[in-house]
Amino acid sequence: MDLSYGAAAEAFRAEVRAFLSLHWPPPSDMRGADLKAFIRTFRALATGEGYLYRAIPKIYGGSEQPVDVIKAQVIREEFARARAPMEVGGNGMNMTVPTLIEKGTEEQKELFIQKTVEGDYIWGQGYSEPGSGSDLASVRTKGELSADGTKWIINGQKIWTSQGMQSTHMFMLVRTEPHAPKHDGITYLLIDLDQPGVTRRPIRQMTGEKGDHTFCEFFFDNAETPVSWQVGERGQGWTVSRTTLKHERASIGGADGLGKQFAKLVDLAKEVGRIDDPIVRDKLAQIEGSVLSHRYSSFRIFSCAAAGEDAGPVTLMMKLLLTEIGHEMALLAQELIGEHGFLEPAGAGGRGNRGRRGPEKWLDQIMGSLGNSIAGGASNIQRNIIGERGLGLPRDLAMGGER
Amino acid sequence: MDLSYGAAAEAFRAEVRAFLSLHWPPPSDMRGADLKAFIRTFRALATGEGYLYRAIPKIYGGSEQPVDVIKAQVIREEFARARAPMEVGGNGMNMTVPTLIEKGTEEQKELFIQKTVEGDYIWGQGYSEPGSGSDLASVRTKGELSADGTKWIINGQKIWTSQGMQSTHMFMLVRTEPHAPKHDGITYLLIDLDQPGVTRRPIRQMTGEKGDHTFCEFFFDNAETPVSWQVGERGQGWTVSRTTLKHERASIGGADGLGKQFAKLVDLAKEVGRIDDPIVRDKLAQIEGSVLSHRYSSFRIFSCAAAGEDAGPVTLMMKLLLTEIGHEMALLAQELIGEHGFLEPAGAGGRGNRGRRGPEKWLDQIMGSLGNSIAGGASNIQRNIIGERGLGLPRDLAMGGER
Amino acid sequence: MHFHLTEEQQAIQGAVRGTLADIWPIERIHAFADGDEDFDRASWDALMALGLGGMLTPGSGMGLLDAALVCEVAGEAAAAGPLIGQLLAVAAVAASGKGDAEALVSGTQVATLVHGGSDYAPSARAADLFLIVDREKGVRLVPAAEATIEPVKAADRTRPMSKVAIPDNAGETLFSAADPMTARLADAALVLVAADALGGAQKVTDMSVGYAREREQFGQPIGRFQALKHQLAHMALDVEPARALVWYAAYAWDAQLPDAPRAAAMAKAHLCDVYVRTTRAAVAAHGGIGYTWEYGLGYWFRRAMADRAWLGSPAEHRARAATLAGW
Amino acid sequence: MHFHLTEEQQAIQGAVRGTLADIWPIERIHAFADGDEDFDRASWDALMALGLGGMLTPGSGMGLLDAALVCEVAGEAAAAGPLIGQLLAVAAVAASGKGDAEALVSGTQVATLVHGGSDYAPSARAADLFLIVDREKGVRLVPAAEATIEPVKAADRTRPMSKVAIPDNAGETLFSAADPMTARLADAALVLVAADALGGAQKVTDMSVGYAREREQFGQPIGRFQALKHQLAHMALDVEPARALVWYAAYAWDAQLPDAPRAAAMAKAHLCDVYVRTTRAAVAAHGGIGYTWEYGLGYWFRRAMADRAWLGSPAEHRARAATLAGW
Repeated sequence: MDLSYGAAAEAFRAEVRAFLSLHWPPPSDMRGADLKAFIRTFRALATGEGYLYRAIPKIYGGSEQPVDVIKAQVIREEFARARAPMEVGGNGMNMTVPTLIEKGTEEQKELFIQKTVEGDYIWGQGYSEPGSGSDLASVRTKGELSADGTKWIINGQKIWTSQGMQSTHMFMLVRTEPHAPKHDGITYLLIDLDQPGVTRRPIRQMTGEKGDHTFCEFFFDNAETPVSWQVGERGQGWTVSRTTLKHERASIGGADGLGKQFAKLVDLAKEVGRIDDPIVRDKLAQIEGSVLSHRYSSFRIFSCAAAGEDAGPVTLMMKLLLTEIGHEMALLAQELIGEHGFLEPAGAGGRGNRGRRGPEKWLDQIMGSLGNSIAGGASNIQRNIIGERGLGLPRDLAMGGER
Repeated sequence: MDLSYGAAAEAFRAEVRAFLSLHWPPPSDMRGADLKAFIRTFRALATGEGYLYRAIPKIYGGSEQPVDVIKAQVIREEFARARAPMEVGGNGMNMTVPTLIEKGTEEQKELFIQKTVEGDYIWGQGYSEPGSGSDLASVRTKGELSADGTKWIINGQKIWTSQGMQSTHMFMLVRTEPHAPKHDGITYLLIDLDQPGVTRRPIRQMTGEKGDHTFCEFFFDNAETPVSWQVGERGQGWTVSRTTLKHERASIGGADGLGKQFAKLVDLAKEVGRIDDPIVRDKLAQIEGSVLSHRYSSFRIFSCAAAGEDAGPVTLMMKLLLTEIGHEMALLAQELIGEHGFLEPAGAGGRGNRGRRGPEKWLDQIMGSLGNSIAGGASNIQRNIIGERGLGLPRDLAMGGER
Repeated sequence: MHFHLTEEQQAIQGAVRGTLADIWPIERIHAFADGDEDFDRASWDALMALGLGGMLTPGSGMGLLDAALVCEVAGEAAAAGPLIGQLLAVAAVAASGKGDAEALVSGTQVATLVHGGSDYAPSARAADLFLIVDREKGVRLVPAAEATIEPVKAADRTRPMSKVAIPDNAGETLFSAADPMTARLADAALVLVAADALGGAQKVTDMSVGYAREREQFGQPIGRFQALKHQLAHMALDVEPARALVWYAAYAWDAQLPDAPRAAAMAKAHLCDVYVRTTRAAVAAHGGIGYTWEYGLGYWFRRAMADRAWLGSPAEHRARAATLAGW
Repeated sequence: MHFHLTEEQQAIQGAVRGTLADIWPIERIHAFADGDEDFDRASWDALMALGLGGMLTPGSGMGLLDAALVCEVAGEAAAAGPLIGQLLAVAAVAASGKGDAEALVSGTQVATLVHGGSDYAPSARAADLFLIVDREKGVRLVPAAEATIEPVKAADRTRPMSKVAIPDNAGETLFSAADPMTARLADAALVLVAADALGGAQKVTDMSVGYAREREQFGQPIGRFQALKHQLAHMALDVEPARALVWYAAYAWDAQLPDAPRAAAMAKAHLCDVYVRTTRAAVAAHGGIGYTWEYGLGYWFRRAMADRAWLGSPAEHRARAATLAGW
């Protein structure tokens, strides 16, 4: 075992650093449109060097690099150290672009990929509907062809769209063949959200969050999109929606975030004067056993990915493990904050700078640890995946229709 | 609320005490057959007073008393205090007799009830089969009519029969209509175990127990029983087997046993010098929260029974709660015994006097806490019962056929 | 032997439940939660009109058990107002003979509880009186004028806390630290908070079960799926047997049994843990909708956190219970 | 960057696994468990013939990670014999230059580990040498003749312990308490026990999964039922990510990283808890058959209890880890 990345990676790291020292940061007094332009130029330069958009073909604005998880990791580390902007994130990069690369028409690729890569188009995900929960194939939002056959007319409702208030476009599943079997009657559409038939509403969460960055509900009332914006065959939307980004996905970033949060929990125990309490020490060390298991397993997954090997079922477990650790940390945090828990932390549930906050800031984590387990697929679905895909147990009868 | 039993009960208690002081204990030098005869006489006298076999009609040797859970409790308490023998226990009293009273023929009642009440007949339960687990209706042991139609010929295997080595008779489920729907092809039979076609074998458990009082496997190889020993209709055995004893079932005895065991756990913490450890104290108090919940809930159930009211879903929860507390106690005991856990306690898993044993004796509880959850219906079945009967959730699809 | 609720007790619970259903539906909670008040006069008056204020006066024929049953329903409804403080203030005033019992019984004077050593009290801005119950320093009744109140944004929106500073010698001493009544009042407070927690835990369990019975996925009510069914069974297993723990603690207090202080500590510790576990499980059982503000589960979630922290954490009371047991 | 097993390491595990499958099947375990011996010569010789004894000698090209991988497979198979003691004795003898390294490497001399402060050692009756590793007193190598051994009925039937009394000055000092090698050997022991626990936990998880896939109830493989499926998923979730914790602790020891002592403590504490939880869950997942002696799960259940108690409990090592972290 060897946790160093090796000489080649270190040479590459020097290159990246040299690039960054030349092109980042912007002048300290730069603001507004100038700063935006600077960042856009910086990203273009970094892409030119092969540091960003490595999975995206060059013709659509990517750098089209061979898979190299070590290089990718070095890039992440160095950009993070320099606080330089990485790729534009969000659903567009994670979902729309890979789907279009694999299943889109030439027209669609040209229309959308570069604009997404450059951050001009921001995509909302239109999968969940009120009442659908984990049963994503239970789509009820209707798509009907216009009389002239050139447009899809969309009616219905979508929910839990992250970045919904910012989104310019949506990729969505709509039911176009009401009489076909559940999974066969769905079509995958792209739609421009800036039209009269679309209404959006932020969802206020129990954390108190109701800001620009929260989840949204979307209402479609005879909204329209051209038939040419349909991805894949009509009725094959369920299969299209299963396309995911596999390129250089391995990263040891997730675990670092967990480690930092755990360190803050230790700090909290010190801050409230409980660090010498044997019960607190024992509980902290118990949690740390799981935190380190997660951390070292991310090393393992990363190492396998770098070697082109399959790390096995452990990859299916990382998300649920993270969720469970979050619960344990929440319960201990609650014990530690004591009566500070009476206070609503400033800007509860929101993002960005919320000023100085005391131990009550853990309220965000205490509630957020529940949100995690809901947002990315309920924990019971994760357990099914581990049991079925990881351990080879037979599928649930009631969910037999899912693929 | 009032935890005293009231004046009438105390008057009754005085009666019971007076009876006991007259008739119990036997002379201290009495042994063997004499002692056996003394106990038989004592039980007959106590039955004559209405203290024992209160649910059994007089014609079959019972005392046929009206339901009175307070009286029943006073009797239990006073007999326990005097260390006087109560009713003959076991499957015969708990299952055979109630079933016969409700569903048996006159001939069957006359043949079996009194003999069971007096302890001459000891009954094994013949429900479980290898591989049946919680699916008790998956009976494969075959019953076929003899050519002359007077006898059932039985072939197959039964397992997990408690007191199997002592049993004289068995009540059993056999499949008599192989082509009928699962629950409809079963017949309920009584059988004399003292015959060449029956072989029994004790099951050694992971506790190490392999003695006279353990569970047994039974093998039936053309074993026979008269058709007149069939209880209920042919093919209706599943329904017959659902008959259970409801009479004066409420008791606060179970909770007392748990309380005693918890007190021993506290003693263990003292014995090994860990009682001042804050982690141990916290864990003990956590467990005690559940122990007391169980104890006071048994008061509640008892109180409702005495008043003829339904205590509701809590009655369905007591067994699983007990199992879960057992697990928690096992885990703490394991922490406390430390290296004593290297030792096998004398007579591990067995019963009766095993001489002086150190902290390693907790090994019995540590393993036994698992046995509990298996023996009386797996914990998952208990969870189904709480969910379905207690909370009104819909039945599991796969178990839809069960009643 | 009687260890379950009488018809009268069930009737009282029914009356309180009915009143709160009318006056304190989820729409009212939403409005209150987004407002700036820490007290709701209409719901308070409606509760007081039921004659609940005087439950802990000697002549009422009722006792801590009855008070706990009412606090349980208040917890179920996530009712606003300093009910626990009011009930205890009446008990303290009636037992000491000082103060204006009548105004408190009727609810025209509002009293809130300040736990000794704590800087917080619910409905502090609306309170006329502060009842300080401090095991170390005794019981004092302090007029609002002598207290300094700093409003804060409270996490628990149904029973908002404020920061309170009260000089050591403010108001009037009702009981010295050595007076047994001081410890009894402190114990009673624990039982009443445990009852609030019980009511809340039962409520979110019922919400979860109801949702699982109605909501369909994969063509089935989700409550048919074994994993969720067992999660719900465990919530019920956590809550329902613990009910008797609250009953016993209240009964032991009323009957002045020797284990009453310990029973109060156990009930507070156990039920507050149950409440937190159960509200977390309820959110998980609901999925996305349970995480929305609009659905309302968050009110109980936040109240569970407040109940847990108020009057000392479970670990603190378990440590006390261990000492009281002589371990 | 390399943080997964090499082909060579997988091959070594495969060879040990194959050997133990041949020589140590469940029938042999049954016979050994019911016998009176605390050592099985045939399986010991077979393991030693693979050349495992010398893994911790400086020139072997292997290290604690490789030793841990072997101990993992031994734990999986519930192998008899004092493998951990032998490996550490070789390391101690090789590093100190005292004692007969060759006889230990070949396995003709058998060494067992005595944890400082403990009265027990596995295979003590068969041992030629006792390696005492005591953080307070240093490392000693004691010939069997100087030890008093009291056979006891051992709970763990696969690796039976005896009571051992050894005079303070018996044998030869290999390292003083102050010598860094003393702490390193104590840490290595923790990692190897953690590896044994990892192997056992994986084994009982595999047994449970295998059973759930084959066994039918209600006309379905029981592994289709969501409740059991999720229980099995949780067993796997407990075991599989913890594997990397053992790897890291062994790697940190080999690379002499500053956090090696702490990583060893964390691995011992965490894996022994996992092992106990997992064996309990395995019995529950099997139902009745898992509770029979014949099925054999009990061997791992009992070994889990022994691993947990040996060298100090999880709570003890968590307390050490907290201190080592400077909390």
